Amino acid sequence: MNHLLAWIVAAPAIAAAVLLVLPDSARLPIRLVSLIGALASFAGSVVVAVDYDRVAGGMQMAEEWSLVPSLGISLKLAVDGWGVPLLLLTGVIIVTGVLASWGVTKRGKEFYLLLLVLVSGVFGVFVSQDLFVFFLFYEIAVLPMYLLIGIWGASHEVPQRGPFGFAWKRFAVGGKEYAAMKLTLMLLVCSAAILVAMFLLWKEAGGKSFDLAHLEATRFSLATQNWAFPLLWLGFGTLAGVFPFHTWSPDGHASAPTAVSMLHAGVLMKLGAFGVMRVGMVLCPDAAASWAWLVGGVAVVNVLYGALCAASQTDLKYIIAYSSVSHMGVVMLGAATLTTTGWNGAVYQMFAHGIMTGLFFALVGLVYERAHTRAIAKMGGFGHVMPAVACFFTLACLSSLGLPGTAGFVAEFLVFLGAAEGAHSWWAVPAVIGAVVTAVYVLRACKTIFWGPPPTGEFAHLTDARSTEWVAPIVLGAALILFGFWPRFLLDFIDVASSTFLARIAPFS
Amino acid sequence: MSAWLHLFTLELAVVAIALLVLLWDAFAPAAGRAVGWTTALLLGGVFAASFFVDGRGTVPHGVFVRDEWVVFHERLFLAAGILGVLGSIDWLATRTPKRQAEYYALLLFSLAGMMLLAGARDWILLVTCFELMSMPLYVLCAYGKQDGPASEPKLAAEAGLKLFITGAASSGLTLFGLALVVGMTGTTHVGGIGANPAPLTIVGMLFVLAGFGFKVGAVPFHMWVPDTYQGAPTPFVAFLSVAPKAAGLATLAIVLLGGWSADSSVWLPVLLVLAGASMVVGNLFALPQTDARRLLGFSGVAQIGYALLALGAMSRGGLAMTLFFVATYVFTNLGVFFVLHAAAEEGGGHSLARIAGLSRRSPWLGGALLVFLLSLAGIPFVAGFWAKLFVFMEAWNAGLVGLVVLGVALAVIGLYYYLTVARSTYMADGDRTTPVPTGFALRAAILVCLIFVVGLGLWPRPLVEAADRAAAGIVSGR
Amino acid sequence: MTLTHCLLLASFLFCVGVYGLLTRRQAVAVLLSLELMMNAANLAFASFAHFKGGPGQVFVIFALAITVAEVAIGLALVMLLYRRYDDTALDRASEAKG
Amino acid sequence: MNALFVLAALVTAFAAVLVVAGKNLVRAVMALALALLGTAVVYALLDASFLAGVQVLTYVGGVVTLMIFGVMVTRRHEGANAPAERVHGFRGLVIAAGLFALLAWAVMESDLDRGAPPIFAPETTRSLARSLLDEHLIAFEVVSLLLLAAILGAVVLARRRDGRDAGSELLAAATREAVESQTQGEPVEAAGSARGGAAR
Repeated sequence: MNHLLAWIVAAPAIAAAVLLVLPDSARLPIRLVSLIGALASFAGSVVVAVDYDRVAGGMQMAEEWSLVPSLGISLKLAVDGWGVPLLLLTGVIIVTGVLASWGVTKRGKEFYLLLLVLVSGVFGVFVSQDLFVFFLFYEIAVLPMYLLIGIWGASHEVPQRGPFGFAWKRFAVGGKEYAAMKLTLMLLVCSAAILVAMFLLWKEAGGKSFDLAHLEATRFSLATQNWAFPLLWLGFGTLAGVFPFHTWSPDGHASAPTAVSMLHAGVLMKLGAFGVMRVGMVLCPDAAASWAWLVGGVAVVNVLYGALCAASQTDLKYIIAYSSVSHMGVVMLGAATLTTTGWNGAVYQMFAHGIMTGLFFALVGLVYERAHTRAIAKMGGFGHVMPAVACFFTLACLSSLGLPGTAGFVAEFLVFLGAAEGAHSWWAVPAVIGAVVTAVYVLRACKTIFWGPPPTGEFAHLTDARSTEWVAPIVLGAALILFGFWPRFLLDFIDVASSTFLARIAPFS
Repeated sequence: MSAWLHLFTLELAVVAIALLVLLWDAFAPAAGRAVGWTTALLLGGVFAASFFVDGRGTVPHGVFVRDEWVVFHERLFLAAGILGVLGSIDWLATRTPKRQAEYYALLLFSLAGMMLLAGARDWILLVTCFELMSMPLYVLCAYGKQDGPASEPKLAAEAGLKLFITGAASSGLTLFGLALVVGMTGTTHVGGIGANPAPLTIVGMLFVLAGFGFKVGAVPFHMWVPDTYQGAPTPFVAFLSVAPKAAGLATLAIVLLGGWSADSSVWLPVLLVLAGASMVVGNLFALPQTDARRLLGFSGVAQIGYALLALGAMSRGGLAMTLFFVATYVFTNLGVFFVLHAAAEEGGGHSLARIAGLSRRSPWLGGALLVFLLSLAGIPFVAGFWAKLFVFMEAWNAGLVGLVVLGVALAVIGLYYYLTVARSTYMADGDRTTPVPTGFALRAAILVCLIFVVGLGLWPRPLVEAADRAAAGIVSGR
Repeated sequence: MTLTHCLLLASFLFCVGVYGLLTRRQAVAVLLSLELMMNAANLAFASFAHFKGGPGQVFVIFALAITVAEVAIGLALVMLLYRRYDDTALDRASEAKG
Repeated sequence: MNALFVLAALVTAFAAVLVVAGKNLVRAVMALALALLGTAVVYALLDASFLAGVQVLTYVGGVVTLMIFGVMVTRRHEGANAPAERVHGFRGLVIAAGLFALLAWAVMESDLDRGAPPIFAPETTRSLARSLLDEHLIAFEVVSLLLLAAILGAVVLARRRDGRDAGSELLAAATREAVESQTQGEPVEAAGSARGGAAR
């Protein structure tokens, strides 16, 4: 099939364009069109996964259109071993996300429109082989968040306390508009940093082309690399929640509506890590090696600090959001090891965490819609009234703490192994401690909410999942177990790409 | 007839339309929208004709040159003029139904001045064209004087006087500076400055530049901008905020890169300081504004800073990207002001609260405003992104790394206040829920702007190439 | 009488005009200051034309025409403002914030 | 000739200072007229007799008259003794003085008076006319458009919505005031000067 990748990227955008002409009142058609767009992309991703030649590896299914010849910008799409699992992840998350937000009634048309545009951007990032187009798609993936959170988000309901409580109130910290503005500004400041780094590289590579292959073939001077890599690391890394620039993420995730949280924590944060690895580390191998101590050190802080923050939260969404910060730390740690095992683990963790966090946010959204609260203290014994939800939540928790048999285990195991193999083997120790802390807080949250005496009063009549709400838990839960027991399937893709990219770095590390 | 009259076909046509409109009104006063639509359509005809009239050449004594540079600017100004007329039709027809023809005639005179300005290579012609462009603007600024809600006519008269005083003062500066320059060089030809390091020439040229600086609204000559934007009638501000600035930048380019490039070590630092100061002041002062028009006034100051930055690159590419930047700015800013005008028309006032909930009331208007704001902020897939990008790249290539970094940082600050406007549009709830009433002409104008902004965002190549051809007329080589 | 003297006189006139422009707050007085500036420019043109030759005088003719047009518009605006405010002091004409 | 120049220059400079320093607007306009006349004398000394003539006719005859008209129209309440309000006096002085210092420095530095007099071809009234209608023909035409635009603009601004023009409005206002002051048994001028004095 020709132009398969282009169709995957375009399908959600086309669906969005169709939405544009539909009337606001046509609720069902709007949802169906969105679902069709999402399903088309997902189906395309599956076809890509099947067609991709895992033995040959490298870039496949390439296609190219020249966009701005004078600068050497062209729309060049191709998929590599890293791209395949991430395409699959995005496809799964958007399909389940659309179904999970089936009940959005407020300005439904605009909601789905922005959601689809965002997903188009995400697909685009994973298949772009031109740095500039990569950046463009990255921006599309980031920008609609502003409106999605600002309009459909929910404000923080747990009152601000502590010594700075008054200041937080003054600036409406925790409000959805605050969260939206903070997220957008932080991410766009970082985009500016990325842009600067891009031009540094472009200029030194001759100023003729943004083609990643062309840039990879250039061995940049150490000075350029040492400027470009930190810019790229912080630029992309902020989206991946790198400490201390992670602060947008809990606010943003907690404020966002269900599907947006799923997409954002599940897929968008991966864009950041993907960017650091695919652009930062691959294009600046020397700098990546010499900065690895910092990247890895910060990643360790991420893991521990995120876990501790999550442990101290009282708002269910904030717990999940901070756990994302912690888990993205694992991804960055894997990246910083600069070993094949570590990189495989990092990409696998991207996939596993995406699925898991998507499941988490879908379930939290489901609970919130019924109980209208996210404060853990108020909940208890929900397992009696919504057993299925409780089971799936427990499954997600188990994957989160890395129980063998879940996808989370494979990923974390590979990362820790990679860390032990790599230059700074002590990283593995605090990372494992972080995993233990994770176990503590997820299990505690799970126990408080779902297990214990049956709920009384207003919560006594909560119901289990219904109709479309079943899809997200079942699909995502199944994926967690499937890829926990059968990691080969994805690792085959990932490994071939990791080895290729690492071949650029290896001689220098 | 002389052999060079055909070079002025388009300008003569514009003047002819102006006179036609005036005569029509004098002999058969027509209320309603007929005059406006006729003007717009005739201007559209002139615009179309610009693609077929193939006059290139030089007038004897070299006072006027019609080349790609002029053609590019003629089309740009004509487009701005058509949109300016379209945007005013509904407003004029409801506010001053009996006094419409003068508005269009004055607008067209100003337009003719701009079109001639682009080709002027002689100080005398340059100055007279500049005045022909500016003079009607002072009047139009105060045009809404007797109508509208309570506070508006006062503001309009005040805006007109402020614009006039700054404009006249800058003319005085320019003229005095020119006296020194022309006296020292002995020629009125712009290219005659050459390398002339006498202090008096340099002081004179700095005076001239300061005079033009007033017109484009660069810091420190920007103080009239927010007041005038706030006070003058909005459909006119749309025109005022783009066309004269484009003309002023064109003049700066002719003078600096065309005439005085030999002594660039003198003016380049000045230009760069102005560019940096404009970016800083414009972006920072826009932050606390609560009136949408004042906010856009400061944003305009900031945008001029970016354009001057590209001019400071002193290369053909830099000049081309200045043109690209200005062209996208023309369509974007026209669009923003038209939407604001539509949103505020029914009740007057342009505070940000006025546009609260606009996207609920009129989704298309809200969406258009969002697109224009994103373009001003320089977000991918709308025209403004490429504009900012190209400007920064050319400046970077010219070694102005510090200013580029400053500009990028400020662009992010700019994003904040553009998003504030977007927030009012999308997230705040207004006190009204009915769709905003907009006339057909205004909607058409907004649509055209929208098409350009989005179209150029997706496919910038044609404009890049046209701008590059145009720039080749001023700066040769790469 | 040398060119230097003439130019110093013109510069002086110009700066006096600038001073008036910056400090006077009556619209008519500002117009008067503007006239002084224009006149200074014309004097400089004419001085150069006399001592060095060149196209100074023809420029003065155009400058005069421009000045006259500006005065006409300026006075019309002043009258308009006066009708609005019953006063021509610029400070009082300050509805605009900032 | 030198003595005449010095005299004319001194008168012009002094008159210019009066224009911006005086409190009385009418006197300021008169001072401007004097400054313009002094400039006309300098023009005559500079062999620019045509310019001198034009200066007297358009400037002193036209512009100054227009100015006085403007003063009268806008100042009818306070008569001739309008207080000249002033702001930022010191700042303005510093800027103007700085500007003058810059210009004077540049003039002195440029070493203008050396070398043969007319370096470039001198202008006569004949050559002036020729260049006006030959080299600068386009600018000449543009100026005609400019004046048309200025007239049109002035009319647009001065006209009221109900069709009355500024003149009739002025007349009506003056009549009203005259009637008012007469009913109070007090001449117009006295009232004006009294109010002006109070404002001072």
